[in-house]
Amino acid sequence: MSNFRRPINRRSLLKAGAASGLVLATPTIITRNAWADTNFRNDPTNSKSVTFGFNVPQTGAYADEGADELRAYQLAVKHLNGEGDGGMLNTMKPLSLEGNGILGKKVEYVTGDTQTKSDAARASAKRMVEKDGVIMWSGGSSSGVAIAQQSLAQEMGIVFMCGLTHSNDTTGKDKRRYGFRHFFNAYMSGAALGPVLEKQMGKDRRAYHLTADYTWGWTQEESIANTTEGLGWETVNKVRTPLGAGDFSQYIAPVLNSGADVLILNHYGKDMINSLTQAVQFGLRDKLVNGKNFEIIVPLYSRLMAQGAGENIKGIYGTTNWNWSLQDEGSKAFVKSFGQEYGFPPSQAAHTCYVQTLLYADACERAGTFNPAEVIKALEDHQFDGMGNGPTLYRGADHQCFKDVLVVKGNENATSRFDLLEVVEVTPSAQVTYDPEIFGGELGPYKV
Amino acid sequence: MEILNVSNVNKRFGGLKALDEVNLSVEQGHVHAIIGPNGAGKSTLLNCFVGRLIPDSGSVTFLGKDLIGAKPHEINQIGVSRVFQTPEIFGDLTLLDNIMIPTLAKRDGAFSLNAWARVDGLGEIRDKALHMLEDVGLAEKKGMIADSLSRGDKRRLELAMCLVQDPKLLLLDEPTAGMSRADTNNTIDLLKRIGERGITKIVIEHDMHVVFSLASKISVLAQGTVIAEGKPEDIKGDPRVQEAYLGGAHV
Amino acid sequence: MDAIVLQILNGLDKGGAYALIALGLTLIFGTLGVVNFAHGALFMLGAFCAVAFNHVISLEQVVVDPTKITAWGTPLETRTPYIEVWLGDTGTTLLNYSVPLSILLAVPLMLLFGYVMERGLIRHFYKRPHAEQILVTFGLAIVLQEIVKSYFGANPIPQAAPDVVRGAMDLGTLIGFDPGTIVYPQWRIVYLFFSLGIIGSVFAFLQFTTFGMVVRAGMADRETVGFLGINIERRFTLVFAIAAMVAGLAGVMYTPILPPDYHMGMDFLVLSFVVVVVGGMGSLPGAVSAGFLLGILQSFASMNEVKTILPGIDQIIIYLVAVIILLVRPRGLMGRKGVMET
Amino acid sequence: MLTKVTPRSDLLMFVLFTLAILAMPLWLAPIGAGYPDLLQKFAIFGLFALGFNILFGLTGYLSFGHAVFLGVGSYAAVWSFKLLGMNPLPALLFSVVFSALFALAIGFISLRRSGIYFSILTLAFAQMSYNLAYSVLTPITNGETGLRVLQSDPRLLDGSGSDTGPLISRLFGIEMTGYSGFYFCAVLLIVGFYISQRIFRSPFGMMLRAVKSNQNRMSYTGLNTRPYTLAAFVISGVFAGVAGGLLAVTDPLAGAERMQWTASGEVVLMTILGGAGTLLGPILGAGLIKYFENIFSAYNEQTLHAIFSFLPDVIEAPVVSIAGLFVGEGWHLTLGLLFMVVVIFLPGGIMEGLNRISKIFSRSKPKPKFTSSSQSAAAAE
Repeated sequence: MSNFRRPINRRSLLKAGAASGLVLATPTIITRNAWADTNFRNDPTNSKSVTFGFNVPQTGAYADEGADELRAYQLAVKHLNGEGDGGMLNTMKPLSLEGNGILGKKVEYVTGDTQTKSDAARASAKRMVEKDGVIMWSGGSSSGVAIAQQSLAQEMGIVFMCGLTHSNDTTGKDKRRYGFRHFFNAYMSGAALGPVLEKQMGKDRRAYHLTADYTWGWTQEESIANTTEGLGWETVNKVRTPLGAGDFSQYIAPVLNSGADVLILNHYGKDMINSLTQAVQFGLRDKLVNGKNFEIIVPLYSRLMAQGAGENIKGIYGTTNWNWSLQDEGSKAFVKSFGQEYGFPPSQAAHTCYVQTLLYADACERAGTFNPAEVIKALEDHQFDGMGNGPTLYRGADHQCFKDVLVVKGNENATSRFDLLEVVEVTPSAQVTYDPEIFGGELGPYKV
Repeated sequence: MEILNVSNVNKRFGGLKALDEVNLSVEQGHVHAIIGPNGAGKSTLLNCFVGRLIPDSGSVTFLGKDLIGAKPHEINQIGVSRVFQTPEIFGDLTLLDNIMIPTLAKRDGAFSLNAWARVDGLGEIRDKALHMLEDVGLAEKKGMIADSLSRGDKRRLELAMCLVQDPKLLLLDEPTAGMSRADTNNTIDLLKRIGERGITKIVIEHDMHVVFSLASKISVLAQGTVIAEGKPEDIKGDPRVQEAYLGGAHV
Repeated sequence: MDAIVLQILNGLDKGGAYALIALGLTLIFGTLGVVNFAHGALFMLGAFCAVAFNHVISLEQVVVDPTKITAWGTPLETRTPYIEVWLGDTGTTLLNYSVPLSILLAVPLMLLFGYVMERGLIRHFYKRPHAEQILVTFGLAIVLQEIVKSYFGANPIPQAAPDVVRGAMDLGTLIGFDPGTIVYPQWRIVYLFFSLGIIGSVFAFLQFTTFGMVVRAGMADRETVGFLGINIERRFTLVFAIAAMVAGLAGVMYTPILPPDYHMGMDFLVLSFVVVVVGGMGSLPGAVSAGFLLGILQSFASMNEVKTILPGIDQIIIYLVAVIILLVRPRGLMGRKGVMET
Repeated sequence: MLTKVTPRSDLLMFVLFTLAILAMPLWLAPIGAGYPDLLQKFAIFGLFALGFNILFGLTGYLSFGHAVFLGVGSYAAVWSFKLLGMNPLPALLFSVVFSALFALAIGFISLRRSGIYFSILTLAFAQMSYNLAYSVLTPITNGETGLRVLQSDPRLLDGSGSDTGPLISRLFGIEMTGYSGFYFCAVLLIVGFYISQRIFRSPFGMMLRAVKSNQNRMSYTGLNTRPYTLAAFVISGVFAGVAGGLLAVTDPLAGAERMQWTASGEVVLMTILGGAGTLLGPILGAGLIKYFENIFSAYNEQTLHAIFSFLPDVIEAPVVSIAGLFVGEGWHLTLGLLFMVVVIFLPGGIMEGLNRISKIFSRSKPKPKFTSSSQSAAAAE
């Protein structure tokens, strides 16, 4: 380890002015020794509190999703510090947290803007680590950004708890020891969708893919095509579309006469809202092909996407990590707690971020230390329940959570403006579990 | 000795014949004036000398070198400078810079990646430029931004920019247009002084006072052709010239 | 064959949209000589006129039922738009026609906004370098979109077309193709005719009115017109307001195709600049033909047959065409010499 | 900068600049910007803007696709890491070579046109590069995820596999992260500043100003404008390439988004905000924008409450909610307002503001208009 890495222990901008003199005056010899084996970056041992970093998109297309994530994080911090009604702390099993912070230290937090850009997200994360002294950071709304932050986490020796990221690569070929994902992935979407599609649409179908032309799109296209081809469906075509194309009509028009009777949209966010809206306008849903109703599938759904696409999502199938209408104790507790704080139910992005924060805190409590090497070990292969997804395993081999996956469809009789998705089936985690070897990748060392 | 030869130059703009079989021969050391009514093709002809326009046919040679198809900077580098009807100067630069640039262009050629020297270390170039500014009476304004000069001063500046290069041939497009009588006379004096350096000049001019004080030879252009050519006193009396001008000028 | 007809149709449709968005921009270039980086924001404001109109007419009467509680712990609310409460079926119809009706709001609002923007800001930048025009209009664009974001959020807000034109129609049967082969969304056809109509009106306005003649003369030579004792300034203000209105209308009518969000202006900004420049700065016919040209080429480049030969061509076609045209024709398709060349 | 420019005053300026840059960790700490990553960004984007200014500030050619060289520099550096090892020197050499080649090719074509046509040509090249890098060029660029160094890469000079530690660039054993990374960038920024200063004061720089001023006169003066503009374009492209290389050196990752038009626009804004055509302005502009991006975006309700906690509750709540519009998720709004305010009231950017302030303090000095050297006029702009 080099002598040039010095942990910087300043917690907040406000104190920075007063503290800066002190930090610069810290004799190098002490910090050098402090970086021994049992110690780690941003060690909060001598501090009364610990700081988390919440790095979410505050500008750009995913700003609303980021805002919802931030609400969830603030709620999680409240609950950890014993304020509010406790939310999922009441339902989490096993539970080591006591509602007095973590290991007796109060939880504080700093925020940052990822802009949904890798460079900006890493810059913001580095600020949290270098300036604000965070012990863990979390958040995000895109796989590319999550992967970029995850590798930074490994370099920095600070744990990163991914927010919303759905690419297989996050816990596949780009997995990292210091990165953890609670959210599900494209493979699991495919595996969960398979049986439902078979039941609803039969075995003799011809599918046409429109895929966002970047890594997440490709992994989802591959996973879904594997599933549908396994059912006996024929893949008519896979067409790549530019990211942020806005108008997808030139890609949708050829679908009409391609002989396909299913359109699969491997798009996310604004791209999905636009392509779905436009596909419906082309009359695809009213079409009869080969004597069957034409169907559109959106493998990854989110509530914000459903809101953006409006009427057009009615009856369209997809998967989601979690939905507020679930009736288990954990979900009910979380929805109630979130709704009372903010006046509306949480999104799946909010849920995964909330859960990630609690899981990290719980792991520290169980490990009895903030030392990331120990916390990581406590998270790996940890089994828990009561967090809204049923019994869940945080698999040690790839840092992916395995839990039930929800197959949903756009609600045709919504009772409120949040009641957009109807849960069609809860696919048990056993059906979506896979061998970690299939995606390769290398986690890397515990100590960096 | 002939310095510039123009033979059978034609130029059309759409249906309009701007230059029609123009022939011209300019002798070394002479001041050759080109006069003619508006739209006679004087400026078009000048543009054909400096690479701004390419004639449809005919040839233009300068000291035996073909000028047709050559780029403006190449033509300047072999010794042809031009003063424009509306002064073309470096408006946002200082007067001194305006003169130093052509001086450097003369010394270093069309391109030189001279990024390491300091302008304020170029003593010789600077002295030459300052000297030139004195010559045209602008020395005390050397630090001013060129755009803030009066129109007459701008013309003098442009003239200085051409003179500092010691061109072999100087093209002057109405050098005194818009000047007061006093300024005009100053400019005539200045141009006469240059004459002493042996610079050949082609002058386009409306002001016959200027023409007859300077020119040693005059060509009269009308509707794209040379209708008369000769010494000033011959031209004065030429009936074709008077007809071309229709008494519009005080010939 | 039907695939090609479909792509030509699609190209025309895209081209109409591009031309309409670029029209106002080139009008501002040509008359005022201003590089308006806020043009995308004007397009976005137009779209949000539709959103705002929809919000207003669908204001809801909220009936709270305290005996029932939602899953998130708040009392159950039943919401009905006031307009339906008051007007019954007529109200429902009005809601259904919200997008076309919002033109009534967008026209005065965008004219007013354009007027204020020109008088308050743009006017002071006529003589300033283009770089400064870019900076100030870009700053304005950011401010506008952030204001919209802070009120409407960042997520796209869907706007439905009226029911009668919501679906697709079979155009193929009209021109002798098999039924079901040339099917195209009705709203897109409406949009194509709408953009042709607006483009035509702007042309007619400039061609056949005295006002238009003065503006065209001003485009050609501003100083001379000034000498004639005509107050060109005031006319230019109106030109800017009209350009803002055209951008706004393009935005209003585009909402059913692309659910509007605060950032949509930036997404169209680069594209509209490319269209204007390819057409030639300040040339209205140039901008329109460039719009259609780029639209059609983009549609064709997106065909699978083309993409298999040239992978990724659909991603760069617009820019590639722009480069080629600018190299072959220095001032774009119909640009005039000396405009925006320094 | 109102006084006469002499070799001596330039030396003084250079020494002061060097001291200010090297001492940045000290004097930026009180405003919360004294941490390594932001310091690195200041230096890197300062260099980027400095180079952009050589093209735009001097020749007036407004490139709207300059970020492509930033991206190419980053990709070249990461490929050098992958193939040759983690030493930053060959990486920067790669960045220089590739950005120069790209700049030569793009400049050669784009400089055939001027004004907005030039801007659109550069924009088109950058957008094509960005779109392709994001999608079909993924084998070279690793697409959306970004190009990174992997343990399995050959790294010929390091010896593959021998090093299992984190893949961080090292120069003579010194890690190019943290403060040492900042000082590495700072040294290059200072070198870049020196080069830029020389160019500004040189005959070459004077010719570039002549290009901006009047190209017609230039060619009738016997000067060929094309090689001048091309040389300026390549020099400024190489500055951008080195900046991109430094991004990779301090953080071995290269993503396509660095080439997006917004990134190109950012450097334009930095330069104009600071003061185009001035030596220091672009660096100030770059610093200001990066400061906003990293610090203003980090304020949240919690920190605002802490700041305004001295106010009585009745006042505090509205103050916090109003302030909240301009920071955190609203930091773009502040940036937009800043652009407008600066350009409306200070057309010459921040440098003009500073000049006006210094004028107030030095009223007694002679009028600046009659400076005896050409450079002072431009430098005082």
